[in-house]
Amino acid sequence: MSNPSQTTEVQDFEPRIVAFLCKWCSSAGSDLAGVSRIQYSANATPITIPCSGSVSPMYILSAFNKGADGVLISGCHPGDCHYMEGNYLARRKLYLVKELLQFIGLESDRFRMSWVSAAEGAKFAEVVDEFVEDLRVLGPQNRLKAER
Amino acid sequence: MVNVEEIRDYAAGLLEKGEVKSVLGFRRGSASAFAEPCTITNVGEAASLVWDPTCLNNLALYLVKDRKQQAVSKTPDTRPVGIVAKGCDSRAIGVLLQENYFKREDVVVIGVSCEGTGVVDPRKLSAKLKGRTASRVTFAVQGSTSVAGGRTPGATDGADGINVSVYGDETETVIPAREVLADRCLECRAAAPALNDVVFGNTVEARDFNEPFHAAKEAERLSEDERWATWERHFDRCLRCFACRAVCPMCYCPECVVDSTTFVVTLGTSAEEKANRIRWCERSANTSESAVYHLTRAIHLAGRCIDCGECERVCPVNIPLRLLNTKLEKEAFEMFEYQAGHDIEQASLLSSFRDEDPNSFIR
Amino acid sequence: MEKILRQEKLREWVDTLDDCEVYAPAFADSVWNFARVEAGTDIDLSHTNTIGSVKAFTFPQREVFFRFEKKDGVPVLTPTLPDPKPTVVFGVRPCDGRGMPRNDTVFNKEFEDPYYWARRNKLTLVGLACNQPHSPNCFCQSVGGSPHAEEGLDILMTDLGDRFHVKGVTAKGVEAMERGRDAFDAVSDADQTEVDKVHETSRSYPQRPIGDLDAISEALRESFDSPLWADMAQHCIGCGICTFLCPTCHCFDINDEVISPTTGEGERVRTWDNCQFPDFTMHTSGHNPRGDLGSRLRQRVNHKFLYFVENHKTQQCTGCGRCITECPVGIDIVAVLERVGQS
Amino acid sequence: MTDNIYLPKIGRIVGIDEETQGARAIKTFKVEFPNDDGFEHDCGQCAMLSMFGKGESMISIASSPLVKEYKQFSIMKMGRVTSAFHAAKIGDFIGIRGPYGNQFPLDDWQGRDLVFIGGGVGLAPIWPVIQTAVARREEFGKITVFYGARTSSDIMYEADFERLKESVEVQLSVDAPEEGWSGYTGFVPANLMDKAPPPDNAIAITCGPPIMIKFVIQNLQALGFADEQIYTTIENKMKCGVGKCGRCNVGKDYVCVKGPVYSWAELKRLPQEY
Repeated sequence: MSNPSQTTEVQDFEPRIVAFLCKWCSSAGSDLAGVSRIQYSANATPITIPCSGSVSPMYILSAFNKGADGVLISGCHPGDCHYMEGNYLARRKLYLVKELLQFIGLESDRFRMSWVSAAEGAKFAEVVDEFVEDLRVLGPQNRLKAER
Repeated sequence: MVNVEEIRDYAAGLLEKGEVKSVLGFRRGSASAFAEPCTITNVGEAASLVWDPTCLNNLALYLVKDRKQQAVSKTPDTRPVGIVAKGCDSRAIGVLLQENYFKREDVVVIGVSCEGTGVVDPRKLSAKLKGRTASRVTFAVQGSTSVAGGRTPGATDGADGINVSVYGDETETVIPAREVLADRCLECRAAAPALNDVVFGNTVEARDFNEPFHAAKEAERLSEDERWATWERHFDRCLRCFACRAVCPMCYCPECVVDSTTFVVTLGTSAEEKANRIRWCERSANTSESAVYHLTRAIHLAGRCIDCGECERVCPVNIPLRLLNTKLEKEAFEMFEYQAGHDIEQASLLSSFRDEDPNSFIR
Repeated sequence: MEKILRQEKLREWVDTLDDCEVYAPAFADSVWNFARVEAGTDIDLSHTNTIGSVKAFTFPQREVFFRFEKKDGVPVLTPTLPDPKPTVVFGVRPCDGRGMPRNDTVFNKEFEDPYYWARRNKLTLVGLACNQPHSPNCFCQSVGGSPHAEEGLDILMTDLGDRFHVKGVTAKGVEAMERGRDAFDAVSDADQTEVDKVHETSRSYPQRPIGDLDAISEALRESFDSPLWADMAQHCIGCGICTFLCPTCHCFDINDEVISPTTGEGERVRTWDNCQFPDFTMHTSGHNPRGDLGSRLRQRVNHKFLYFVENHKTQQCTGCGRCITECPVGIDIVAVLERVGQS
Repeated sequence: MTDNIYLPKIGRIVGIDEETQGARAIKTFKVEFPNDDGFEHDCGQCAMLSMFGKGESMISIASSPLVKEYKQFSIMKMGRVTSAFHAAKIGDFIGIRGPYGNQFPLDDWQGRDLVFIGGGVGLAPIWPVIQTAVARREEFGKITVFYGARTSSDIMYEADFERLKESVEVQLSVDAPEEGWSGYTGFVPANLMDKAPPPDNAIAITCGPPIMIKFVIQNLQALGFADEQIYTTIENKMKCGVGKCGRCNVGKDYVCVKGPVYSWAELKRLPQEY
């Protein structure tokens, strides 16, 4: 079948990012970036989640399976979790996910985590922009993408 | 060295005194020189128990199975179960206790120390025998390589290697243990079961094989592209027979999140529940779907895998699945000072954290 | 047609099949499996038996039946019938060869399966006789086969050390031999004597006995409700190894794989399925006619030694022994039959 | 090139009737073949219906073989595919392949009394037989139709029943009667015993929930029906519909090919695997 990301010329390549954003911080941070008229890449599809600790590794694997070029998970800074410790649990769990993905040879730049508070609209924009630039260099993600 | 007669006597004693309803152990199989699991329920059957380097299975799986049967039985038999357990198997029991799958008093752990050796990897043995098939595999005992000549008290199992005979030629060849032991045994840090009600055999501290996590560390050394080339090949040839999951004592979920073959449906399950169930990966055995399956399984076992190596042993196409698990256990150990199955009181790896957990990977 | 092929001429013959995809056993990741033979490489026929059976050439693990999409609100279906190049598989053991006509029966009986036949019609099987059993679990002779059975094969090769005896069994096989005719020599009387002797010797090795197959079928019929099944399946873990490796197990599942929920694009896909999985027979209501491992083991054994016999007058087992050797917990179909027979 | 047995024909839903509501709702769908590639079927046969993207489900063809313009299916909401059907609207497209399975041997029953006993959605598989028997009314003796539902509002094909009463005896029952219910109150097997149709020269055809079938057969035997005089249908999980995928077998029989219609005499010889 035709695979859009494979047939696209690399220079036209627009990375697709799935961004899981904590509703208490990063989601608001991304909104702030928007209302502050900060210019940043529109490549991220945001999915608001209750807490970075609620991210199942399956979400990440599923996003890659469905063709995401990069997956971003963004939560509250350590100490700021609305549920006290969700982001600490996320940090440990997602560290292991990151290690596992690297271990099987997925390009390490494709999975990223950030702490972005509701006030850090500019940081959110930076995180996304940097991610997009790094993914542009890597090109389309084909390793875990479904072959349908 | 382990005297199998003592195991038999102990098992018979448990059954005779009615302390257990059954004993899980190993017996000679009909199919090959390798032992097979057995469940004995009367004293007379205890004589069929064996202990040798072909006792590969992690029998803790059948404790889980027993628990599941009890859950659906109208008249569950809740008496304890005796189980012959190697070091790794006892750690599996430890994790199940930690997770409250059953209680300590539900199980009588008949510990068996692998001493200075372990169990055989059938593929390594087969390669070593150049296609011939082993008819008999025993521990070579230090100071007494001949089994027929009787065993020397105080001797250690396996330090001299593994005795192997092949079909059609009953002369025994001693193969150095290092060459035929399963990888997990070469990397084993606790060959004697720490969790036990009784232990047969000695604890051997100096096991001169591989460092812990050796194979995972080797695999890490490859470049990113080499790693992917390797794992792509592995995922690609996966048959999705689910033997790795079926054989794992930690994969006890009644319903596995990644596939439909175990979807639990009762007469009360609504049409909506059935219709709306997420298919995280498809049933097709291709690289992408098998990757989702294996990676999900690996993550679900993080901090729970006690490295019995069963997943890797049973894989018919020899995918080194153990690497995924030991990689994560290596991280757990190095970054979080966590060892699965070592402390049944500790909080699980993923339900705990420390302030000093790695943070530098986060932007 | 019978010929002699010197070991060093094997490649010369294979090279004449240049418009075909050639497969042969290869040892990779510590297992023998069929792999594509790249042009100009040698074939290693020193294998025992491949871990996967030859069935995957006609019944792949994943077969897309058709693609579906919506155009102007109307579903449009595009069938994806395979159109493979002619495919020649070397090193097929006679047990796998005998599996093929059994699968032909299944995919041909009331309704012809076009996906299976699109692949099957392009397939040539080059067998290799077993000069000795490669596993103590071999039992081809106990189920009506032999280490040099020709059934299902297009060509049978017999290893005579420095050379092969090569026999064209079917027209397709003879044609493949004709193409490489320059590589072959005539069969001398001495060659014939030797091949006969090798075959005779190969039959003389002890194999796992089953006994009277009719009596086994009868015993299975009588044992349907026997408590033996639960007992024999006591340690079964319910994985798919036995059936997925089997040369004659053909059960499958059909699912829709959605590519885009927004456009309604997707594929209808056949994948291997397995009578040992709990959901295999489970009704949507949750009711399961074979809800326990004992009844599933019974189904596997009965299918091969009772139902298939009743429907097609032959066993659906060719004695390759894979299900025995690879079972993680020692479930042994020959021992199962023995116990049922004795009960 | 042979026909592709896995490639469905396209059907269009032209009518939807809500038969019953609740957790196990039943809807009846009328399906036409917009490409004029429809097929003929016999009484008792099934078809594999698709909702593309959801999958396939084997459903009894509930319309009479004499009706050529459309096929009718009564579908209970049970899982992924059937829920998709229940969410469908008139004009929606489905996939349909078939017909599959055997048929009720109606021709063998000429001159005999016919007793139909249905419960719930189990009326659907025997409905085409009833319709055909009525259309060929003079070929048969007395025809009686027993049918039971939970409440009067759960009675399927209600309008058709009114017409049916003109030519055959109809015995309706409900488990939970409302005010004004004039039929029998109680379960179908009890109603059957109450009316006690004579077994002489009669054939009984039953379909419904497994527990109902079990008691209906017990009661038919008590009334003197021989095993050869009792017919029912069985169901098992199916995927291919063409005797290959290996899951619907009862003993040596693949129900999708050899079934779903069995006489009790035949069924007794098969193992209990359904």
